[in-house]
Formats: sequence, structure tokens, C-alpha cells
Amino acid sequence: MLVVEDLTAGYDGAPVIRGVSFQIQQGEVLAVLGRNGAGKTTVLKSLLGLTHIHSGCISFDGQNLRRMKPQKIMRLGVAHVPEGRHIFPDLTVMENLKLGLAIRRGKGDEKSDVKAIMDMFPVLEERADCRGGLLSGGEQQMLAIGRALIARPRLVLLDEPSLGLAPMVCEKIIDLLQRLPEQGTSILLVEQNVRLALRLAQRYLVLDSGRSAMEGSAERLASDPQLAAAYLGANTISTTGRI
Amino acid sequence: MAAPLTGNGASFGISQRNAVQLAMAEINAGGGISGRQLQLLVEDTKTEPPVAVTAVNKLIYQDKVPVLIGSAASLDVPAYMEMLEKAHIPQILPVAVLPKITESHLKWTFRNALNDKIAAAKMAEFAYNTLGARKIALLIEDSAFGSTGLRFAERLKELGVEPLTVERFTRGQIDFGPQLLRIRSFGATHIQFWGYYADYAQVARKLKELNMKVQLMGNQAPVTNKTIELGGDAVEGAINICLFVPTSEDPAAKAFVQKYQTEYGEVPDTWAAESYDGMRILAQALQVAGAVDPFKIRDALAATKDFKGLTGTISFNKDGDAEFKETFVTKIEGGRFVPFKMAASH
Amino acid sequence: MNTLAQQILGGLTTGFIYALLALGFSLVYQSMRLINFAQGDLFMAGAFIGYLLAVKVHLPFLPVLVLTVTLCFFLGLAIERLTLAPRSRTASGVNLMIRTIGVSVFLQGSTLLLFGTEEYRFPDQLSGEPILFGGLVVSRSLVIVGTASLALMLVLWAFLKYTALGTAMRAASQDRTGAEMIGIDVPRTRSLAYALSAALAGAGGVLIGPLWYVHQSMGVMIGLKGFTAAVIGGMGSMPGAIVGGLCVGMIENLSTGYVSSTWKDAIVFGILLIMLSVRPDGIFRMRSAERA
Amino acid sequence: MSSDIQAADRLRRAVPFAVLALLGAVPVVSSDPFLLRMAVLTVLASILLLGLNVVTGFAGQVSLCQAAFYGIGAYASGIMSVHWRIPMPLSIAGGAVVSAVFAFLLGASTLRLRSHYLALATIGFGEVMVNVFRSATSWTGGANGLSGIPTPAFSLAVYYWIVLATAAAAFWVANRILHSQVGLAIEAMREDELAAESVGVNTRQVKIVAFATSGFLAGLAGALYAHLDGFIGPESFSTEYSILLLCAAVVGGLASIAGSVLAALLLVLVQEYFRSFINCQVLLFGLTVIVIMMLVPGGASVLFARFLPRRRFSSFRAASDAVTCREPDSRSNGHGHLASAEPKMIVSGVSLNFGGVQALREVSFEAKEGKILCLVGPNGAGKTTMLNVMHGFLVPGKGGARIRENDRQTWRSLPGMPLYQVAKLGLRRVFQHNRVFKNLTCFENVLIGFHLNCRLRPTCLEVLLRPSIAAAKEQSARRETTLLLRDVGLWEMREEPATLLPFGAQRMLELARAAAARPDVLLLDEPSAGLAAAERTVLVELLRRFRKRGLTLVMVAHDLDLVREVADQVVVLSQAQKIFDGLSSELNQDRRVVEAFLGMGGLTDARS
Repeated sequence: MLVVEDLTAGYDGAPVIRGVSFQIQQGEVLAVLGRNGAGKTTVLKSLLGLTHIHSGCISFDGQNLRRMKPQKIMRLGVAHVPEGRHIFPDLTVMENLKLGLAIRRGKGDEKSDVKAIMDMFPVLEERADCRGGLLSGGEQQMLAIGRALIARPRLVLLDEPSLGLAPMVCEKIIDLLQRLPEQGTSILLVEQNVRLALRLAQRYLVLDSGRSAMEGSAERLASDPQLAAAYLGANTISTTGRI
Repeated sequence: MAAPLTGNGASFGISQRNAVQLAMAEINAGGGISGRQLQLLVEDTKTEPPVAVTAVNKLIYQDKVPVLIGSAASLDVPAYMEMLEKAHIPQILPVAVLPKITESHLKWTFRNALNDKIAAAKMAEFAYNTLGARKIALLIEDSAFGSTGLRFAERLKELGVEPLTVERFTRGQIDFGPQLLRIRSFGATHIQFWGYYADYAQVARKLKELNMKVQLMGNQAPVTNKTIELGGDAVEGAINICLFVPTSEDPAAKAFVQKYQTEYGEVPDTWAAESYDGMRILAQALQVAGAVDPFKIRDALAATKDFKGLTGTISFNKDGDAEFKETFVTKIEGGRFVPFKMAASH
Repeated sequence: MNTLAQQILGGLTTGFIYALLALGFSLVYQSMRLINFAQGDLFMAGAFIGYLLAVKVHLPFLPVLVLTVTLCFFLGLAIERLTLAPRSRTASGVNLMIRTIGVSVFLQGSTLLLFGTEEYRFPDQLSGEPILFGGLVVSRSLVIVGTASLALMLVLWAFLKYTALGTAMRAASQDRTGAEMIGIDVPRTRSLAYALSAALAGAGGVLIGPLWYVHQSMGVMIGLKGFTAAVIGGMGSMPGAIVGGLCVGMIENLSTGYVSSTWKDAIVFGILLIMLSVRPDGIFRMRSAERA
Repeated sequence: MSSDIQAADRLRRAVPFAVLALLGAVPVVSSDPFLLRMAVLTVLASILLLGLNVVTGFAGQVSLCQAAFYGIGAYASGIMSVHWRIPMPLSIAGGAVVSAVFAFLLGASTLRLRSHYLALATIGFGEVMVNVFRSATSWTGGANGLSGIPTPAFSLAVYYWIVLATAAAAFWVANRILHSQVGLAIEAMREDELAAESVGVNTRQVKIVAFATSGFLAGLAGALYAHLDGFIGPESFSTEYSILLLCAAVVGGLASIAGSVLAALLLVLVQEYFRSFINCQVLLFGLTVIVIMMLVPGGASVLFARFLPRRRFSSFRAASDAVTCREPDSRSNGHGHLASAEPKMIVSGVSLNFGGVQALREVSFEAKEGKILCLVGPNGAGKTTMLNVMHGFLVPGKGGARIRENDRQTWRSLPGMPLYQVAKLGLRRVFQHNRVFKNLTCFENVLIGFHLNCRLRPTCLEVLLRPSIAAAKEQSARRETTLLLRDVGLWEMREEPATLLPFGAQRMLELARAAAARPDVLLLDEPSAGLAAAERTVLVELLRRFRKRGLTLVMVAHDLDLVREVADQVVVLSQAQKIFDGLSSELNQDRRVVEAFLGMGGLTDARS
């Protein structure tokens, strides 16, 4: 569904990520791991055309996304849950949700979409008319995800959903997201918390200072010693053996 | 000639320029002055005193004009009149009515327009004697130009009537409600306005809107076609003092109105008539002086006596102010200025 | 007492006009964090467009209002696209502000060229018998200006509240980066905001035309008073703009009635100065936008 | 290469004086009073616009009431000479002083306002003043204007020379100050107020002084104008004229002294001379302003500067290249053991929350003198917030941060202290997102670092009255800057404006600026982010040299390899709490650190 080959991109100035390649099939979840500043968010933003792409190509269902404006990409069925959630404080929960629909330019019937989200996140239904700014961190995260899912996207880009949330809330969110792959929606999850990411993702990609360090299926990763190196710095392997 | 061709004094300046050009064309056609043709150099003062100073400065020092026809905008003149004293250039003012101009006892400035103070006194006499008005309120612009209206109140007190109230307004005001409502609360039957034509029309329209049955009286400035254009039917019945009315029977006036209309396509107002007279007074002075010598021209102007003009018989007093035998009071009827009645003699 | 109530009533007409302008300022400030110095001149342009439609094309009042509002909408759109959008990302706030000053001087220059500085009479479609209401004279113009302004404000409110584009505009003004990241075309919402504020200014111009007259420099003072209304009401808040506008209208009339008209403007701008130094957020403090 | 910059720079500084000299020639050429008066008006306009350039061009405070100050000067001197019979020179000086006082008050009362609100306040002030001119009839003659102001007894030509002399003096003073390091501090404030304040520039004081200077200059021009014609009317001091002045200044070129003269010529010519086709002149003027602001943010004279580069502080007068990197004078005992070192900064029980989210909870630790402390932790753990508290920028809900003054034992609490006073205590900061002064060159960016160093930065008075001392100070400042630029490897880029530098180079420039001030404490926010490998080694080498020189460094870092290389002490923050405070070598043993970083206890249960 999504094919990225030898992507080199950054913001104005030097590229932040170099030579990153990966693929996501229909209904598959890919976790992009790595410590801060490793370029995880840059990869995600490049898919949306929010970065300056030096070289490499990105194709979604065969269409080249490189020159496309973010609005157009999202209309193809790509949804984005931004880092820090970016809930609009003065808009009500319902209005925040409706924004997600507006971007899809109204294909399909609005009532059932809203209902589907309300079933998935019941708490949003209770607080439908209160202002976004008054929601707790967890509720805001659910609202952000709801806003992305309401347009029934085929690919969801999640940027650090666990940021600033209590561990118990993160668990709940990850469980809710389990259902998406079953419905055929694929996810690209950018996450720093490896344990959470691996509960959802089938495959992973680890980035280290802008380059892809490791790739593969989730089971094998658990025991792979190299993961610690990517996170805690190279020379820890020799001393501790097991993390 | 320095005159306001743009800005909010534009309508006076344009009437002045048209009439002076008309008069000059006639004089030149009649052989000019002792054989020499007259040439008119015009500079626009944009109704801004600083620009007027530059314009007059340019005319005197660069174009080296021997004599100046002064600006129609009353606030322009004080800005440059002292400069003329030093440069020894005589000036005639056919339109500017500000009393202060001739109160500064200048030697080189003459005015053939009706001094606003005299106009105010005449208007007070007219209101008291002819209209028999007793409950009169004043509505004057809060500027030096507007405050000449206070002379109207003084003259009224001399005649034994105390004006009910003196209301002030700023030029270009949108809503005259506050002032007119206070006037209504005093129960005035007559309102004496002192300001420019745009506000005069606004006051008339507000009176109609509040359906206050009051006789509106105004000073010279609103006697222009713009008042009728802006005021529409609201200004019907308004009375103003002025020196000339296009519908007057006098044959010379008829000829002037006819010539002006063919030349410029609109009916001349009192300012056109005064400018026409001003130019001819100047021509007569140049004739008497016989030479392009500023001092001779100045003395000739000062000696002007009983000049028969469209606006009456004019002679200059020692301050350079014109004394008029009689003044007109006009009424707006059917969208035109018509003579109301001759005011009592001077 | 009757005169006091009448004075306040008198102030409401001009108050509504100031409210329309203040609404325009708030809209542009909210979405572009920019004070639009050309707002007064857009008001003047609306008045002239209304004049042309009414005099040359002899249209009755309502079509003149509707047509002028639409024309000013597109004028605003063109101005934003041509002068403010290019390189707006790299330009500083001051740079954009000076561009709007350039637009204001340009608009004044073009009307000066086309119409000179004369006053033009708007055909009087609003006059008629005033309505007596409990001893107070409610002028017909107040009724018409009032209803028209309230109707426009209602349309704007409904647009912002219920349409997708309106919600997107509000979102973009609260969190520009967030809006970009979830796919809202932020530059489009900004030009829409500018165009709407131009339309509001145009409406103000058409509504004031019949009460006053139309001339080249009418926009300057009214624009400044529109500023003051927006600041007093709370820059960027819609209800604030309306209340602020009515306040300025009333302050102006009361100070003319009870102090003297010479100090009318000084009092209004004095209040602006006090508000800016004591409480720059105005009466209706804006919740999300950052402070002065 | 440096010689032609030197020539260009001298030419550029000479432009205003050349034009003034040209204007000086007018009375010699022709004695026609009209031309003379136009020349006087041009010179007065240049003084007025110089004032506007000082406050809006250099200090970045948009002022739309310059005409009001012009009016205050005119009316003050008019009233003094008409009502109180004060002789002309005194009334002119009086006019200037009165206007300066008004400007001072306006500047002081609008300190808190951002640029567009400030512009609004100045318009309000301008309108109030015009109303006062028009209504205080007994003093100002009201709408009719004030006439009868004594005009000079001597000829217009002599008066012209006096006006020209005043203008020359004003331009000389402005040239000296604005082209000195003091002027550099003013421009730095315009570029980035927060960064300027953190370098030690007292922005509140600079703003007020800038307003007062512009008021003084405008008042001076107004007073001279009043005595020119002997008549002043309220119309010429309206807001429209202020807007016209700003447009002229923009077209002439903001932030350049030559720009003011250019703008004055433009203004007087367009307003007075080309009056014939007046109608479309206003339209063209508006159009030019729009186009210029779109193309060249700084206005025409910056365009003009493209050909004559504005390298005020270029390096041409620096020491010769032979100087090798000198040995730093180390102050402290070098690499002593962590425990024995004295605490330089103490953070005690800091808790802080942002709108419901708990950013920091009961965090305490000590930064030892001459040691490098690294603040580490997953994203969003409150590291940058902690740094902001230590910088005095954020006031925590509970607890506080204290710093020990340079050599004395007194402790000063930081939160809430104005940043420029924090800078005086020897604390400097390198920000997470680069805060270099974009339009200033690299050389100037580092030079501004010496702002608080009285040995290397001349004061205003020294620049004006004792040029030799000022030049000596500037010379030593240049030498220091050259060395610092060499240290960070930016010597070749010294003439480039900072915006053109790549991300990593800008970061090194900011480091050099901080080092310039010889600070005692240096706060660094993710210094290694975005650095190329070569730059990273230079960073490590610099950090070690700072430590050897006795500096205390507190560094927020992600790059754990860097932390392991340089850190003496590591504090780990997670979920707004401190979970580790000790040596970097013990980092990997601590179970809670691994948990916080990797978010996994035992890897095995990850798949359950």
C-alpha cells in the first residue's frame, strides 16, 4: 500500500533523515522506534508533505506523494494524529471531530461515521459539547485519534500517542487501536516507548541519528541486544549483556 | 492666484478660478490694461495652510507676480499674509470672509468679500426686524471660522434678545442629533448656523428626520450649489445671507449668469460673482496705477470708491475691508437660490 | 432624562457601523495576528461602490447592500492574495502591517484619482418617518442600520459556528501549526478572513452612505474609531467587537452632548490609550490567543 | 577582499553627509527664497525621519505619531516665544525637550505592548495631541493655528545654515552611536528581544531611550519649522502625515541613516514639488510601499546596501591572522573530584504545571562549580522547563533556583529576575531553537556577546566624547571575536548574515556568542542536536575547555554518547520527577532509568 524508497528529507537546511526505506501493507502496523532527535517525526511528516524532501520517492497505492500538498494527500485516505495532539481548545469535542470529516470532503454519510467514533471512544460522547481545552490528557488523545479515524482513512499516522500520558491510559489507547488492523486500516506508529509500540506493531523500524539502524518483525526484536545500543548509546552492550 | 482646487474648500476655489478667468478674458478682449495683456498663474493650495504658504512663496519668488488674488479658504490666508507684507505684494481676496484677516491692519491685503462679522450683524438685524424671531439658537462650527457666529449673538443682545443656547459641532460630523435635541429642549423656533455647506446640508436633513419645524438660517459659506446637491429637499426654505443671487433682475447680473453658464455649464454662485468683481476692481486699480509698481497698485486699490459691481457698490476702508451699501438675503426654493428680501440698508 | 436616552439612542446608529468595522478587525487579528490598517479605507471603498450602484445603476437599497458586500468580499480577497500572501511566511509582523498601510494609501490614492475630494450625495433611501417609541424618537435609519448590521453579524456567526469552512477558520486561528498538520489549508482560511472583514467594512460604508455623504477621506477617522472599538471590546473576540462598537458610538454622542464636540475625538482616543495601558485585552478577554 | 569592504563601508557612512553638503550648496547657487525654503523643509524632514528611523528602524518599535512629536515641538516653541517672549534659541531647545519628555512618557507607558498594539497606542496618542492642538484655543490658537511666531531677524540663508548645522550634528551623533557597539545592541533588540535580553541588553531602557531620542529630534525639527514661517496649524501634524512619514522611511530604507536622508528628499519632492499631477502621486506612493515591503523587508536602502555591503564591524581591522589560539586562563582547580567541588547553582523542590499538565514535581539538585551537569530524560519529561526555571525565565509554583554570585558567597534567587540582570550574574544560555540575530553578520553576532563587558564595550559617552578609548575597546573586542570565531570554525563565514548559515553552524555561532561573555554558568539546550560529526567534536572540545576554565555547565541532552563523554554529573527526569542523580557511569545499572528510557521492564513480557 505505502512504499518509501531511499527517503532523504529535512527542514530548510541540512537533511535530518538519509536513505530511509520501508513498506506498509494493507492492515499492517509498523512501529518507528528510536530515541529523540533520531528523525522519527521527520519520517512521518515527510509522508504528509510537511518537510523538504531532498531525494527518494514515496508512493501510496501507486501515486507519487512527493509533490502533493498535505490537503490532497489526506484526501487520498491518510490521516494524521500529530505529536502533542493539537486539540483546538475553544472548539467543542463535536466540532473538533467534524474537522476530521471536513478534510475528507464529505464522501460517505456523516451520521454513521460520528456514531462509529462515539462507540469506539464512549467518553467523547459524554463530553460531546464541552470545550476541547477542558479535557484531560487521555481524553484529548482519544479525541485526536477520533478526529483522524472519523474520515475512515486507510492509513493512520500516529505521532507519539504516549507523550505525557499516564502508563495506564496509554495501555487503554493501545488496546483500542488493536481493532483497526482488523478493519483493514494500516498504522504507522512513531513511538519512543518500545514496550507499548511492540504490543501493537507487527513490524518495526529503528532509527538512529537519521539512518535506519534495524528492521524486522516484532517477535525477533524483543531479544535483539542491538536495540539497547540504539537507545542507550553504543558502549553499554559489552558490560551488561542483558538489558 | 493661489486657490483651493482640491480638499474641502474646492468648490469655492473652482468658482473663484472660473470667474476670474472669465473677467480676465473680457479685459484682455477689450485691449487689456493700457495695451498690455493680463496673464493668470494658478497654484492649488489643497485647502492646507502649509501648502498655501509654499504656493504663494512660489508665485512671489519664482514666478515674480506683481499682484496676487488670494485663497478662497479662510484658514489659508493667515498662514501667508504676513509674508506679503515683507514682500510688498498687494493681495485682493474675493472670497475669504474670516474677520481676522482685516483685523490685523495689514497694508497689503484687500478684501471685496463681505466680512463675516458684518454679515453676522446684518443677519441678526434681519432675523430680529424682518422675521421677528425671538427664540433663536446658535449652531456654530468649533473653529475660528465658526466662532464669527458669536458676533450674531452679540448683535442680537444689542437688539434686546438673548440667544437660547450656543451649540458647537466639529466639521464633518455625521450625526447632529445631540446638538439639535438640546436646541429642541430649549424650544427654539429659529436656528442660526455658522459653518460650511456639507454640515449645513447634514443639519437640514437631521431636522427633517427629527421633524423639528424650525426656520434654518445660515451664513454665506453654504450659499453654493453643493448645498442643494447634498441637502436635497431638506434645505428647502433655508435662509442665508450673501452678496449675489443668480436669479437677480439686474441686467449686468443676468449677462454674467448667462456668460458663466455658457462657459462652465453651471449657474454661478455668490462666490463666482464676488471673484468676478474682485478681478475687475484689480483691473481698475492697475489702470489707475498705470505701471507695474507694487506701491502704486496698492495705493490705487486703497483708493477704490463706489465701484459698481455685481455684488453691490464697493469701497475699501483703511483696513482694506469692503463696505457694502446693501446685502442680499436668499432663500432656497425649488432647489434654487432666490432673493428673499433686500436687507435694511447699512 | 428624555434627552439622555435620546442621546444614547442617537449614538447607536454610528455605534453599529463601528461594530461592523471592529468585527472586521477582530476577524483579521484572530486569524492573521495582524491589525489591518486598510480597514477604514475598505469602508470608504464600500461607500463609493454603493454610491455608484445607487446613482449610476439606480438600484434600490437592498440589492445595493448585497452587491456591495459581495464586491468588497472579492476586493478583500484580491488584496490579501496580491499583497499579503506573497512571502507572508518569512515576513515579520511589522512588515505585514506596513503592507496594509501601503494598501490604505493606495486605496485613498485611487479614490482621489477617480472621484477627487468632493462630497457625493447618496440617494436617500433610508429617510422616512421616524418611529415614536415611548416618547423617544427612533430614527428610521437606526432601525435599518441596526437590523442590517445584526443580520450580517448573525450570518457571520452562523457561518463560523456551523459551516465546515467556518470551523476550520476558527481552528486555524487558535492553533496554526496544529491546523496545518491535520490538513486544513491555512492560507485559504487567512484570505477568507481578510475577505470577510472587507465585506463587513463595505457593508458599513453602504449603511453610513445615506446618513452622511461619501468623500475620499471619510475612512480614516471611522477606521481609527473602529480600532478603538475592537480594542475596548477585546481584540479578536466577536461579542467584544459588537459591544465595543456600540460603546464608542455612545461615548461619542454623550461627550458631544455633555462635554463639547471639540473634545469628542480626544475623549474616544484617550479611552483607547487608557485601555491599551491598563487592560489591553479589552472587556471580553480572549481565551486562547496569546496576549498583547 | 577586506579592503573593498572597508572602502564600501566608509562610502556608505559618508552618504548622509554628502547629501547634506549638497543641500548646503543650495544657498550658494541661488538666493531664491522658494528654493531656499524647500531646502530647509528637506533638512527638517531628514531630522524628523532620522528620529523615526532610530525608534522604528533601529529599535524596531513601530511609531505612528512622529508628526505629533513634530507638532509638540512646534507648538511648545511657538507658545514659549509668543506667550512668554522666550528668545528663539531657548524656545527651540525648549520645544525639543518638551517633545522628548512626552516621548519618554509614551515609551514608558507602552513598554508591555507588542508591535501592532504599540502602533495602535501611538495612533491614539497622535490623535489626542491633534485634538489638543485644535481645541486648546487660548494656547494654540485652535483650528486657526498659531501665528505671530517670531521669524529669524537675519536672512533665510543664515537660518538655513543654522538648520543645516543642527542636522549635521544630529546625523554625526546618530552615526557615531548607531554604528558603535551600542547601536549593535539596539539592533540586536530589534532582531530578537529575548536573545538580546539574555545577552545583557536592558531592553526596557533601550526602548524608552529610543522613544525619547526620536521625540527630541522630532521636537527639534518642529521648533525650527515653527520659526521658519512664523505660523503653524494643526493640519500639518495629523496621523495621515505620520503614516506618510513611515511610508517614506520604509521606501527610503529603515535601519539606515542614509535611508532617512533619502526618505526626506523623496517626501519633500513628492509632496511639494510634483504637485501638478497630485492625484496619482498618492496612489503610486502606496503601491511603492507595498512592492518594497514584499521584495525587500528593510526598504530601498537595504537594496542599495546590496551593492555597498553594510559591514560595519567587518574584520578588516582585526589582529593579523598569525595569532594562534591562546591558552585560556583557568580559574579553578581543574578536574577535581565531584563531591569536593563547591555548589554553584542549587535547585530546591521545584514543581510547576502548565494548564493542568504537571511539568515538574519536587525536583532538586545541585550544579557544582567547574563541572558539567547533564539533564537527561525521555521526550516531554520537563527538561527544557527546568532550564527555563534556572534561567529565571519561568517562575515555578513551588520551590526555587539560586545561584552563587561570582566570587562572593551571597546567593541570588533567579526565578522572576529580569533576564538582563540574570546575564549580569554571569549566566548565559544557548537556546533549543537557534536564537541568533538573523540579519546581523556572524562577526556582529559574536561581538554583541561582549555587551556587558565594560572592558570591551564602550559606553555611549565614551563613543561620543572619548573616541580614542572607544576605539581601543572596540579593537580588543574585535580581537576576542576573531579568536572565538576561529575556535568554532566560523572564521570564513564572518561576513555572512546569520540566517544564511546552516543549522549546525548557527548553533556554534550561538555558542561562541555565549562564550564571548566569559560567563560563570552556561545553560545549553540540546547543543548537539542537528550537528554534523565534525561540529560535534568541536563542541566536545569547547565544553572541555570551558570546564577547564572553571565554567559551570548545565546541559539538556539526548545524545547519550555525548553525555557519557563529557558529563561529570547526570540528572535523569522522567514523568516530571527526578529519578537519578549521580555519575554517568552508573547510568545503565539503575533499573528505573532503563525503564524510563526504553519503557520496558523485562523485554520478555512485552509480547503478552
